[in-house]
Amino acid sequence: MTLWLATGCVLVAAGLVALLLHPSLMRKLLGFNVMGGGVFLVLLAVAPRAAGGSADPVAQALLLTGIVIAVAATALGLLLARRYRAATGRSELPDDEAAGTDD
Amino acid sequence: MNATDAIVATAAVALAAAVLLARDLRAAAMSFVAFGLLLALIWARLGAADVALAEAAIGAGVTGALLIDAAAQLAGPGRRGGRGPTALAVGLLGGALALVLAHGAVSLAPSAGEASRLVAASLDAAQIVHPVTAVLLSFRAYDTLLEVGVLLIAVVAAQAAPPVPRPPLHHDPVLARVAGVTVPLAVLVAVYLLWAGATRSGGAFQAGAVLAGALLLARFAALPFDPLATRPVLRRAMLALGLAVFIAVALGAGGAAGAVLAYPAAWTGALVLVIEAALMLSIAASLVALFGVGRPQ
Amino acid sequence: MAARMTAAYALFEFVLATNLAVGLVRALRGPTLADRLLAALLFGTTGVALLLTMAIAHDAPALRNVALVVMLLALLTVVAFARTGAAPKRGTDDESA
Amino acid sequence: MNPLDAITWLLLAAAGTFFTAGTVGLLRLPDTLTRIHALTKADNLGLGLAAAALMLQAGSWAGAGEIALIWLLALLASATAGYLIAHRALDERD
Repeated sequence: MTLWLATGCVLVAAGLVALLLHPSLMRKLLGFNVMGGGVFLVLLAVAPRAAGGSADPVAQALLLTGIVIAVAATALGLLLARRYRAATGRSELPDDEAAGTDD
Repeated sequence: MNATDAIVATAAVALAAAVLLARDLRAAAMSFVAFGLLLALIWARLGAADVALAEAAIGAGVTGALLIDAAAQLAGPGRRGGRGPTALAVGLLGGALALVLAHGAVSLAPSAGEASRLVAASLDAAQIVHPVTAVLLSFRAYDTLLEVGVLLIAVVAAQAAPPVPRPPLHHDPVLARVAGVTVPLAVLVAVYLLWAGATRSGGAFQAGAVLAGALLLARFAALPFDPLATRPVLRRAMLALGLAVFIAVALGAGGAAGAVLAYPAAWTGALVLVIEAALMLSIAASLVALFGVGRPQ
Repeated sequence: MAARMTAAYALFEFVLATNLAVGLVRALRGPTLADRLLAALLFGTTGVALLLTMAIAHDAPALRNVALVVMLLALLTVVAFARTGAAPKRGTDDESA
Repeated sequence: MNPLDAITWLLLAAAGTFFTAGTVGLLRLPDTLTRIHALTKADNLGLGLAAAALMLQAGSWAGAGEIALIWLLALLASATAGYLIAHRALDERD
């Protein structure tokens, strides 16, 4: 499990850094999704296994809802990014507010 | 830990890097499709078949298509972040964060599996065979109920913004024929997954995601039959159905069983199936609406 | 299940995973978008084979459904690529908006 | 070992070979149009052989049928992908 934990943590950090650094709205959303994947991975890695090797149902249910919410948030964010682009002609935030203004 | 796991994990990290560092937004979207696929493989290797199903349908499928679609419109003079001292600092902090997280996660006391045992012990009482379904629709049903609400809110917010006009899709005979075969099959698979959810891996979320994929495929292939686009009333009904049915059952059946969101024992199976069917339709409609492909003006 | 077979499955899984890792080079290098999508699809086929093998090796039939879903939705990404990527003229939205 | 397992061994070995060939093709072939072969030919054959091998072990007709269906879907998907990607590749070329 250590392998998966390490992988998950790396994904979380990488996604967060991208989310903070990239001025482009879509790149922020990509970072947000990678980060989410990492969080899910950590959650599932620490979740206990049944005898048959299947993961803890509570954790699985949590991830299922998480995945659906993540795609909803991403889709909403992309729609807003399109509106922003259609309105301003830009698909990136100005640098000064580049950090952390995600969906 | 075996070699296959190690390779898959490494590939996942490499693809994440490709997603985050790609010069071209569309290239990043492509890499994300592969990344989602690898996540699905990882979930499968971690024994989470239900999550793998959802990830395969959403992460690799719907989200991937969503990103590819958006990237084509958002692709601009790609000014990439990650320059200068600030970037360096944030990068270093990120690395530190990874280490801290890893340390915290590794030093976690191994879970005694209390939750799993509780679920296993309560399955009979809940009258649901598949544990994940039991958690989603019985033990933690209100979480699911609220999530469907969140999904609906996201759709309402998306619909509030006027649709961004997009070039019309031309008719491609090959594509139309292929979609003509695949879309019905996908719908069939969705229904099958919904049905399977009662006893094995599957359920409303996975089925809804697959159904959304089918509807989106029909849209991209410009199939003539697209009720969601041509009948706004039907679209709205499908969007609201899940939450409406869920609440109705929660109150109605709950009233009969003496507690909100409780099911009368004899009816559990049927009620859960009804809720899940409604959820499937709403989740599919929501994903399609959020996608915004060929949205009616 | 005979130990021999478990060995066969483990070996095959390893071969498939190695293929994934090597195919990564194309996914990362491109050069064209079509190449990247091609790589992603190759990941799809290999991943499906991996899932089918795991379904039997780890006796988890549900993984067959995962493979089925992967295959169904691989088509969606291809179509999305072909239909939307085809007109990446910058500012299409701005003119019509 | 019983003949069924032996056949599975052989089929899996062949499948692995073709998957490897597909990957090599994806890396070594000169341009996009030729690389499409790696997906539509080599990998599909590999998947077909693997599917055949696993159908022998599926243990149930339903399971075997599902594996067969998945392979047919793979053929359909990759054929379509080849067609669409080739079009795009030609567009990008000029």
